[in-house]
Amino acid sequence: MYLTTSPIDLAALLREVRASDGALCLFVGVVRNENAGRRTLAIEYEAYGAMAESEMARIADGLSRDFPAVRVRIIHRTGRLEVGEASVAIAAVSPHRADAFAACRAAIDRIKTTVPIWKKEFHPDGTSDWVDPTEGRRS
Amino acid sequence: MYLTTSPIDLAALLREVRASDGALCLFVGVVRNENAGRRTLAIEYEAYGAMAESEMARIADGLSRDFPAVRVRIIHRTGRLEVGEASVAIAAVSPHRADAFAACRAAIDRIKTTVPIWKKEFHPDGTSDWVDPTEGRRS
Amino acid sequence: MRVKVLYFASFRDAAGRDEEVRDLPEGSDVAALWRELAAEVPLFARLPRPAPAAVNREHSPATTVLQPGDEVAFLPPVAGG
Amino acid sequence: MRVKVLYFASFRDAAGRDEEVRDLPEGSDVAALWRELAAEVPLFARLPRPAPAAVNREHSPATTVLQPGDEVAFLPPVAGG
Repeated sequence: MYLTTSPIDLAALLREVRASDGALCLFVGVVRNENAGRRTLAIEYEAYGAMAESEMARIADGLSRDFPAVRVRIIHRTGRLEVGEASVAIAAVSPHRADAFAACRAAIDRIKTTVPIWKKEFHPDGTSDWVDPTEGRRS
Repeated sequence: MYLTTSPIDLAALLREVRASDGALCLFVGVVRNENAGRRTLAIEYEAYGAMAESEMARIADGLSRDFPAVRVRIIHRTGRLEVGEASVAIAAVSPHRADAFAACRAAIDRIKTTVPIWKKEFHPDGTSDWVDPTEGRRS
Repeated sequence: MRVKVLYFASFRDAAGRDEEVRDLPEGSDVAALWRELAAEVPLFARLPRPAPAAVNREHSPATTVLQPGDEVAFLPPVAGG
Repeated sequence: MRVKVLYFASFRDAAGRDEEVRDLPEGSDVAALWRELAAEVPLFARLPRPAPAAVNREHSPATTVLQPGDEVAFLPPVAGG
């Protein structure tokens, strides 16, 4: 399971380390208070659940092939998140740091490209809109 | 203060995120059970304390210049650590992920190059030795 | 044949529905379904090119021929992470 | 003039001491101190080149001229992280 509607348990991800691991790289995506010059109060993440699960499983499989020494855990939250809350977390553990960093970075890049998840930003003026990263509104 | 003799509080590093941050990259170096083909029971880290502090402050200053949007926290532990314990942790928080990753990676690379810290590995057969990364015994 | 069509995020808002079952001629492909929907949903008609499609929860090209019972979704630009 | 010399890790083991105060001729540089120590500590003599030095807790080249009261350390290969 890669999707959750509950707050992401980052401490649990830190416990992914095995005795043979010398490096942990943890990436956390966080709801921030601004995007493309507009204030954000909260973000609602919506997923095409079944497909998002299978796409993240596919990404995890691909990472296992590309980085055989690395074990990767991915969790993405859905629903309404306030500023400062974690939307996605990726833990990559490995004997050495170089591939822990590379696998973690590859994971978030691939997630942002192929996983069917969308987000709606809520602004202080009461308006809201769906974020379209292809319009340069990247977060 | 960059050095500590106490277990590193990783949860505290996760709280470094500000409302304007969209990305946290946390790197944790962990004592692993093997190095260069020999089993490791524990590692003792020794620092030239005052100089290690000033070198890590210098690294932090350099990162602030190289990655102005990123805030970096560095903690390195000294003393005897068992397998699985964190020896070093770096949290890089930033509005965007690219420079959070880059600053975090640069931090650990620079720490390993210039900070006067040494480590002695203890093996199951009762022997111990100082690790010399220049001999290819990299961890 | 009947296929299930799902709508998400801005496409759901634009279509005014989150899912429906549609009757299509046998042998219809994803592109044909998109043309039908674009005739109903102004936002779709305005897009410079058809939205990426998923058939049975897999990214699928517009030339994919649909089968009875398929689950089809056109995907707005994804924004996970 | 008197300078303080610190020894760490494998260098401390090899020298059999962790610090000492040494008397050096005025104007001695880091290289001169290294030569003195290499005459006492077999490990130092065996190294292919002088170890990197820190003077007053800053990485410093071998040509650095020492001042009275300086704190000098030769650094084994660092292994932090």
